[in-house]
Amino acid sequence: MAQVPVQSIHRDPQLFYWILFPITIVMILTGVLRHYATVLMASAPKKQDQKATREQRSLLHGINVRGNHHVLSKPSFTARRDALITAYESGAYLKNPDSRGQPPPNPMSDPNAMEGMMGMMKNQMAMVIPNTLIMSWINAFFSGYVIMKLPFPLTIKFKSMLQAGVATRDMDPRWMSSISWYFLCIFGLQPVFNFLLGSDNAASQMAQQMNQMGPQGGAQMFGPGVDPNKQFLAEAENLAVIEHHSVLDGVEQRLLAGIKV
Amino acid sequence: MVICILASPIIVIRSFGASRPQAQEASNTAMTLLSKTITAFGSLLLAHACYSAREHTALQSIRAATAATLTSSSTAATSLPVDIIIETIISTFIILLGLVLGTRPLRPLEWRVWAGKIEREGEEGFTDNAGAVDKDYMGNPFSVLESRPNFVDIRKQRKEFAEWVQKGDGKQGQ
Amino acid sequence: MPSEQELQISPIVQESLVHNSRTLYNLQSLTASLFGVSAGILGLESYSGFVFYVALSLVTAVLFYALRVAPTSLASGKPPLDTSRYFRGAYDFWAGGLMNGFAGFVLTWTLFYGLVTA
Amino acid sequence: MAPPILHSPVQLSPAAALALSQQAPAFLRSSSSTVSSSPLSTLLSGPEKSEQWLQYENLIVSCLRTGDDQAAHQCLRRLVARFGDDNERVQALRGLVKEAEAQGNGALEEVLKEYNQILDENDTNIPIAKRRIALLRSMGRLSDAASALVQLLDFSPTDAEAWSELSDIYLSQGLYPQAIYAIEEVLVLAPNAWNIHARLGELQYMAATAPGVANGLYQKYMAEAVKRFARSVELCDDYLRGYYGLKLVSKRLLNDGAKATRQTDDSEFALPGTSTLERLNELATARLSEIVRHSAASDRGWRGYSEAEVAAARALLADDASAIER
Repeated sequence: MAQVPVQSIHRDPQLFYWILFPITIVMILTGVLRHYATVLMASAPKKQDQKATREQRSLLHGINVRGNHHVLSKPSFTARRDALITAYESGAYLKNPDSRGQPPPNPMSDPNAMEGMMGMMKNQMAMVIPNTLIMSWINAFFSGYVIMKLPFPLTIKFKSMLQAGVATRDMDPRWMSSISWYFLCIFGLQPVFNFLLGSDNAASQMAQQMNQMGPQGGAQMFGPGVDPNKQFLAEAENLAVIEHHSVLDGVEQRLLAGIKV
Repeated sequence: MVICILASPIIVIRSFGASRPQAQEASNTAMTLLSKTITAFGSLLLAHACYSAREHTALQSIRAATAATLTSSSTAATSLPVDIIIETIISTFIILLGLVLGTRPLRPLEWRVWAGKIEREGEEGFTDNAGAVDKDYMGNPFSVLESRPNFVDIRKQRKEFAEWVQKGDGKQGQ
Repeated sequence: MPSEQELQISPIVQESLVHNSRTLYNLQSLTASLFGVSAGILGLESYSGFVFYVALSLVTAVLFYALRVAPTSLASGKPPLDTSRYFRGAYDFWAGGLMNGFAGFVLTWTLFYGLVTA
Repeated sequence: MAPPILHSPVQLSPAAALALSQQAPAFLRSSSSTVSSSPLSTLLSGPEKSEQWLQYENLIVSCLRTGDDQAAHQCLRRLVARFGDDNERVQALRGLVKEAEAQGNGALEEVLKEYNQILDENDTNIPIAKRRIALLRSMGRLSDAASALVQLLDFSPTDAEAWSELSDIYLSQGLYPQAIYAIEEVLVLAPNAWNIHARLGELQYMAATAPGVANGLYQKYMAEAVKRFARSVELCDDYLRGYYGLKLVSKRLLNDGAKATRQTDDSEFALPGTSTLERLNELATARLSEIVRHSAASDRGWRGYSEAEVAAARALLADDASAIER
């Protein structure tokens, strides 16, 4: 393509005061608002009765023993393993032992399952609503003109996105309308949010999710629609299959070799 | 012109965690006085460079407009006078130095080294460069397993303390 | 990467790893914005701007290594330019900053480019 | 005014506890008494710090310990104002205050009745359950405390603190195997806790040297004690308690090396050979003397050790030296 002549349009410096900074400030404030909104909306953990905690923690205990089996000596590990396997298979820790056979409650009807899903929905809402609001606000007030020139050239197909309101075909795509400044701010403001709100805040997560779109987490333990009895049996099996090696084997030789006197 | 003066403090404010009351404790860098002054000086220099660059391009575009020779504006970088370029680069390095000095001391990764540091140095090993002990330092995290605060036998401790005071008085008394 | 067995024998402290990577991340995003400002002031165009950013990010990593990592890491007998005492993986120590600071760099670069070179 | 410490003040020396509780009045005045006098002040006062409430809790424990009950009540009122009455930890703290001020057994029974009544309403209230066990123990009813603790651990087996308390109760009753079992449970929950490894080594050493223990059992306990101390030192450089235990155990094994070491079956740990024992003993002595030398001169970076530990190490080295002269 022929070297496009360098287009320089004289712009009124006032543009910055009334466009750039309001958008940036509004975005920073909505980020902070979103962070505190998600913090407030986070529902307190629900009180569980003793049986439910007993069931969960007994399984966690089994998983711990399997995970950290290397810390135990062989006799103590084998003693624990046999005790746990018999308890899991006999269903000693089940919340309601009589319901071993039936399939798990349907998550939709199960009341506490709804609680978990509502929580996730709230977070999604907190992400999406402010986003659309700002976009429509910008399109309503700040469209139809170009405010700044990008320091680096862009391909033509960005033009339709970045110069949405500006109906000129041959304009160099480097010229930016305010909506493109909004896109820049979504990703660029992450360091500012990390700075203002500490690094694991909701505002920056939204941006990270935007560019990652990772798959949702794997199967939840104890989540809705999971049959505890099956989990216990699976855990018993895992425990049985562990071949034990202790971290204590040869610890003296390692010590004498490692630490110089 | 007001703009660029206003714009550069954004950098200054963002690097000065402590000065803003609302700055989240988790992210503010506990800078010593030294790194703050270095960053402040660098920021001033940068603001000045930004101001003069701004003036220069404004002047140049006016002169270009009056002389009606639109072809003269080659790429902006080369036409910037060399003193502004040098000033910008120097101020960038000064702020860079200030920011790096402002980072909190790192903590060892290996368990052996980290545990040794806790046991050997206690609180001194975990101070930020301003000397204050880090907020999340709590000694050996597993010592709570031995001291068991939830099971504290307060009556025994009160008795021991009373005896210690008498013994203490007894000793000071002689 | 150390095998699962070695990790059991000499484990890694997660809390220090989080503390170190957060410190580095904050520094990298701050310095990236700083480089955006100076690139904008200098009015650098596309490729020279990116080269400027990459070069200075590397300088930051070297400076950070020299001031924060080297004194204690060399004292404890680690080879020079080795960051294993504080960070897992040399790649994301030296080049990791490029990616996570990039958005901040582009933002400040565009802002100051528009401000200064009109 | 340095803010009161954040980690639990329970194991503080009396002098430090006194100093901490004397800070209480100043700390109470400095932080706002009412939670939110005006909405504007809460808006401007910035996000509430979680450490502040932790400091209140620690202050209560130290003030009760030093007898400054009035300040303790004030802190408790603040906590109740902030977290309300039904918060489990606040209830436990109120029980603690009542326990501290109870005069004589009658009042203690009263407090115990109260705990039982709270537990009947809500049996998953772990802080209150723990307070009840601590009260039973301080009233000397060890067996009730042990059974209550076993029942608590049945429904919450992942509570390392409770396992550690159970081990301590068994130890005070002299039941070494159970105590060792309980500490191993703590290790399962915190596999890299170097002080727990040292604790397990100490328990095994006590079990082995208890009067009237069979020779086979003696070998088994001593073998694992050596390994536990070695592991605790491997997990933490210059760990004085680990080296102290290592030296104690290896010295004792060297002394009675004469007795034939019975060949244990392979699943158990075999006693290390005399050569490794000597090298371990020599290593422990060298490191201990280095630690003692550094902390005596309180060099920079060596001030973390407590005086009592350093004195004990010095004593062990001294009688080791005298043993060599004899």
